[in-house]
Amino acid sequence: MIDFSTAPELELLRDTAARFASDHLRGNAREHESARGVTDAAARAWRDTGLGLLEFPGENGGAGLGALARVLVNEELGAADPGATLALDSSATGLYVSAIHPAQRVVVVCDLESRLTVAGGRLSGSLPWVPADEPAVVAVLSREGAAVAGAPKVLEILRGSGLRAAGASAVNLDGVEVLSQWSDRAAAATALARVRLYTASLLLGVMREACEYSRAYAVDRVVFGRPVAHHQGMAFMIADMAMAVEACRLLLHEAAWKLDRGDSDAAAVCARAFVEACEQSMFVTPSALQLLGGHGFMQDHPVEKFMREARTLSLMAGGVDAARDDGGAALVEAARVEVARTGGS
Amino acid sequence: MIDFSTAPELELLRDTAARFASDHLRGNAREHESARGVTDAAARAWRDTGLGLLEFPGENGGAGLGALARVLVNEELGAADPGATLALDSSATGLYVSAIHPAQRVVVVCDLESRLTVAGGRLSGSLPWVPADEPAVVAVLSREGAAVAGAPKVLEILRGSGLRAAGASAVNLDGVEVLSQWSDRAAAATALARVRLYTASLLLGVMREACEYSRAYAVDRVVFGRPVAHHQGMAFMIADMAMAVEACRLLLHEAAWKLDRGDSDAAAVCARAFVEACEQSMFVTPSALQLLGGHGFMQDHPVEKFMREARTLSLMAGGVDAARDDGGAALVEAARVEVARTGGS
Amino acid sequence: MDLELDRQSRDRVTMLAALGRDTLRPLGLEADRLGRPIPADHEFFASLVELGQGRTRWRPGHGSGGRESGQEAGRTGGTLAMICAVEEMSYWDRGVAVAFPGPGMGEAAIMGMGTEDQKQRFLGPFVEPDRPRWGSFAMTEPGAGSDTSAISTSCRRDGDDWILNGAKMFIGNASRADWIMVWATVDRKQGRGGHRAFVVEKGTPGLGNFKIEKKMGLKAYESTSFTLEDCCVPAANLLGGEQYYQSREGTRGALRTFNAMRPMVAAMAVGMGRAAQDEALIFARDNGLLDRTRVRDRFERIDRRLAAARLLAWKAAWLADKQLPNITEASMAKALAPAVALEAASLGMELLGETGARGDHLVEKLFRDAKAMDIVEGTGQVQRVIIARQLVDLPRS
Amino acid sequence: MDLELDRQSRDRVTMLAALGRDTLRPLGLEADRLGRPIPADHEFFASLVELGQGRTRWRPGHGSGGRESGQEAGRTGGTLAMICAVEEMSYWDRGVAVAFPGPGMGEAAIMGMGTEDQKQRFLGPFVEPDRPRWGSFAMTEPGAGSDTSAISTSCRRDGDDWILNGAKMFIGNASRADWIMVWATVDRKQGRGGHRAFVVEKGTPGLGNFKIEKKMGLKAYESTSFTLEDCCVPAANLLGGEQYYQSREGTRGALRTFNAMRPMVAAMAVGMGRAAQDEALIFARDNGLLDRTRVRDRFERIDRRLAAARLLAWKAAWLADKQLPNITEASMAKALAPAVALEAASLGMELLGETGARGDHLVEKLFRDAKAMDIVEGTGQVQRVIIARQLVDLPRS
Repeated sequence: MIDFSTAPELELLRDTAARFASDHLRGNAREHESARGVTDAAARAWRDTGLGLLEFPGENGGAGLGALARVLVNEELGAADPGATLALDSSATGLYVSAIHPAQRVVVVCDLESRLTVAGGRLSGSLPWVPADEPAVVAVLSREGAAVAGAPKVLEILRGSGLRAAGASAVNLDGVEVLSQWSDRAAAATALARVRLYTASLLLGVMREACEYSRAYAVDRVVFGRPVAHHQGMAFMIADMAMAVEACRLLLHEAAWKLDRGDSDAAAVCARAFVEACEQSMFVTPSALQLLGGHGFMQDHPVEKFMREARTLSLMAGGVDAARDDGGAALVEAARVEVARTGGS
Repeated sequence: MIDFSTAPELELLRDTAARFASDHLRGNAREHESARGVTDAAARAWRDTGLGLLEFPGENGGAGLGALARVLVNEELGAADPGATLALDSSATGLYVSAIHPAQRVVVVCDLESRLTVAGGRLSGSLPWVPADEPAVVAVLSREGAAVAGAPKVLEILRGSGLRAAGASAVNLDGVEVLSQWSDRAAAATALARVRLYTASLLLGVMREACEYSRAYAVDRVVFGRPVAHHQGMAFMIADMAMAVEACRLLLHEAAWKLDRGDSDAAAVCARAFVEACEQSMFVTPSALQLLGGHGFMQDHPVEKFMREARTLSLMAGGVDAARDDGGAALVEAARVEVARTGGS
Repeated sequence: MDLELDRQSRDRVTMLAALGRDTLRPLGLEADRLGRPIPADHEFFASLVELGQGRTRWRPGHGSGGRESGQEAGRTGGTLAMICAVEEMSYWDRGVAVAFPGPGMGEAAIMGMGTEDQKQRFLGPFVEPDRPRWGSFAMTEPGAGSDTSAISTSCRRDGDDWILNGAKMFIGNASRADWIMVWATVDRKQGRGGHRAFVVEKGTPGLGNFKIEKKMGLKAYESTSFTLEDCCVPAANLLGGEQYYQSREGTRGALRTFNAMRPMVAAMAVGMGRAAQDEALIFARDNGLLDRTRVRDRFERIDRRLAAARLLAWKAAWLADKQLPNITEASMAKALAPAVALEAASLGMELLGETGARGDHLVEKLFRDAKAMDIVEGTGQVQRVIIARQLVDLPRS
Repeated sequence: MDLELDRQSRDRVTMLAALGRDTLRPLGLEADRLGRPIPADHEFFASLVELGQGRTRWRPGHGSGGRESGQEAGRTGGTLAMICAVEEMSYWDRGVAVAFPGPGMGEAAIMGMGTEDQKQRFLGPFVEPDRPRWGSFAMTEPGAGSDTSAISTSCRRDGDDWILNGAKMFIGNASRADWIMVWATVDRKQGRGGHRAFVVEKGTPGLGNFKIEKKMGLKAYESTSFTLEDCCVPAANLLGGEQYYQSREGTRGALRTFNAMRPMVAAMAVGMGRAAQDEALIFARDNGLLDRTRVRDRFERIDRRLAAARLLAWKAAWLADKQLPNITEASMAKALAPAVALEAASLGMELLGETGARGDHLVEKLFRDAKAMDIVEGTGQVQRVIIARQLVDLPRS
């Protein structure tokens, strides 16, 4: 029975996330950006919410909740500051690995083109960028499985393009010890789907905030004798932006719902949602900047940051083209067998 | 020295084409469409213009002119009726083959994926569609060269999607005698460039007419208290349509100019212009229909026809993807050698 | 959150899929080839009536206001079920689906605004129809499409009658209908406040000049223009009676139906887009094109956009069923789905190449059918205006 | 028809390419890394002056009106040459190009509107500059960007002086300039008719509160806000003198420059887009990505759109040089090129992947630089309004 309502316990979680985001992230976004990390107060408050343990099983102190819960929470956090979110909760990008202590700074790397190798219990290879200054743990997710390794060698601290509040560095993993490892293509596909979904939900948050901020500006700001938003050309753009956000949200919720049910097409649907979020974010955030005109280009407003965050987030989770491949492959494989030529759902 | 002006002799040709199009094609477009061909009067008037011989050398009674002349003429003809243009002058699609008598009904087939074969002086293979009811001659252009063959067997007379004034049939070429043949990859590439350019210039004409017709309608028609065109959202669409047409025109003129000069990148630039025309025509013509609202969907106005013509023209000349391949390959090959990292032109 | 259809809807979709495969699609292709609507006396319509189609949702004898509101809720409660059905029918052939006998879009207005007597007279024959019967809904005019406030068909009271004058255009099933719900105005300056709806019965003197219009696509049903020349309609046929309009409810009934209609039209577009996608996939498979990155990427895009459009339509319908405001969502669905349907058909054409140019492939027909969906029930531009009113309080121009 | 640059332009481009490779690009990257404008006393500027850069096109001693119009024509005759030069400079670094010493955008206004005395006083020092000197042009305000008619900086006559009050924002090179051409209004209600241009010299009391703004990109030059608080400017600094404005020519001078400026900004965007394309191509080549259809298709698209944007800019400039109306073409070029430049940079980022996320690659810088081009000299939306005025006589709102 089709139902778009959100369960009360999930509403509660979302409200908690929204409150935390307002109290500790949104107002400090520029500060966190230049500090390359979050304030201690924010980190403490985050731990107090318990949201980092959302998907950990009850016996590990978690809430045992699913992807939909995380998607709802991540939209709120992403709307306030996706970089700070990564700094607080790297596992928010989705790879649930029981070997990781939730307080450790983890970076999740989707290594879909086998740039890294594991041999003799040690990693080798390097990464041009990870969203942390000094990761304690690197979780490498490949098509075949996952390997969790210790702290890599930091080659260079980077400025980063977006997500600066997370920090940024280039790292070398040669000889870094693998702490735990598993091989399971199906599980790896699901883990990848989760990373895509969680990254996309941060993107959704950024898009939503970009829409809302620029909409409010366009309603206030008068140009050529009326509010920016009341010039129909601008109004259409605002409508298209809102449409893009709502379409992304629905695709993400559908994907999360399928993932939580364990549907066989869940991974493909997660890939699809990620592609949509990446594409639309490159329409929505530059449009938001455009609505602010010259002001949008200035750091006095957060809109230029939205555009950078969106561009960087959409490079993560193995990149949009790999997701396009996965979504397209599933579609085409199904067509090879049979085109259904029917029905509803 | 950069100069966008049109030489007086070319202006004259263009005016001749425009006059012919107004006198014999535009007003009869629906009649030609249902008759699957042009009136005898139109055919006679066309021969009188001599425009069909534009590129034939002087000694063959032609004007010895180049691609730019043809592009200018085709824009005018395409604006009035691209289907009728093909019926009048199949060689307008560009393959200059001296074996063909200008009065014969020729169809030019770009066989870029080798669906047809030549052996023992005879063709084999079939074509799902050619834009003629009973072609007298089939000129097959491949990557390697060209073969001109006699009348194919007509398997089926088709309604056609667009270009109905040209007629439409499915044909079988098995055993059809090859009348003349040449092999020369470079010459074949140039001939293909020419076909693309000429097809694109018909498309340009369609787009221009779609813009102009819908613009005039939108200025006249009042909705919600003012002309359609004075609602800013619509005005922006009209501006974008005009921009698309002007951009296409400039790319086409550049390509023709390069082809006439024999520049080494002329074929790639022709491919580029063709891709742009195909892409933009699928923005411009549906937008024109949209500007007319329900009226656009009705055959009382020519706009639904513009959309069909554009869709069909952009399937010709070997298709847009092959052109995309050729344009992209040229770009990438150049990059393999060296990225220039400089300069103007 | 749940995105699975209920059993009943799924069964209905399965039934419609069988009907669609066997009948709707072949009939739609035939009408397209012949370039004319399916005749009203085609046996297909008779067979539909035998199958129980073409009936009204109205049930006689539920006279009290309370029962009626309950029924009203029941009706809107069916928006989701309805859009699943229309998506499936449109998947097979949207033109044929529109040609289905039944009271049509006027039904909701009669149920919402009509007097008991009017319901009995105009919907009664559709309860257990003896033969295929059509009702028709006539708002659009040559000079008034999306801007319904601009209709100029006039009505003036003349004793026990009303005299109507004007012209209507793009009206579905008008020439074959038992009655046409004609929207007219007592005073153009009043905009929608001046609107009146009349049930004009077949054969009423002054109703005439029916002309079946020639369309780009969707040929299976008739879009018709007609005129009203001193057309004399009994006062009893003024929908809801005069007091209805004095209570300023005049247009709200109509607007309410539009709110359910937009997700419906979106769902139709989704169905058409899916059909284009599926037929293009079959072509690609049969021609060995599925391994090409470009081809795959295009299908991925179409599939993704269609999924988004469907979810938007579902959500708008779900909100309607919950009696929650759905203006924004309904317009978003309506703005997005037709654009995606056209893109699906257009990319399908590109894939088919010369096969598409033949003019006899379903994808080609869908290319001609799809554009209409961005126009009916308010153009994509009108939807954006509606959305912007919600988002930024865009003033009416 | 001819699309080949003349010899002189090609030589100039070659010279600028050398300068760009050796100096502009490294300096631009450095300024971006440091997050601050190149200091006014940087030796680069001095070296530019030694190379003959930073000069005015004005030549002293051409006093007669006739000679001047000729010179004016000569100046506009150089639009094409100019856009080729700015495209090349922007290819290497648009931010550094804007930081170049010279009289800047005010030069054209002084040449077009200024009195002989004003030309001598304000352009004279730029004829053979002894050191890097800047002029600055200040129209934009916190509350007036694309809508220049809305500027609220006020000016009122006070004896031999004018008193200016207001705030300016996003003003290039303002804090280092010898003078700033400040646009003010005698009466906001008069719109552009009330505008007056003043050459406000460095150190004028009341001119202050310079604040270098923090931008997303284009950090090599200073964008500055400042205020005018009872700033007292001699009447001799009112551009053109009072009679100029009484002849209702007030704003036409400024508008004329905008007509040449739009193709210039388009050319800058083309240069930036090409730089993004080339750097992405190099990355793709070095990382073995050139064989992928998707990668190739994206480059094909970028290349094609950039070619169209460049041709539009060229045509608009050519028309200007022919003294033919170029309003539509200039706006088309300006509307298209920045969107393409951003797309090129954004697709470049996608190709680079994590390398783009580092924040130290030129493509990433261009991604942050490019968006500004869709805002300066009238946003893309303003350009569409201008085009629509030409095409459908869109009324001013």
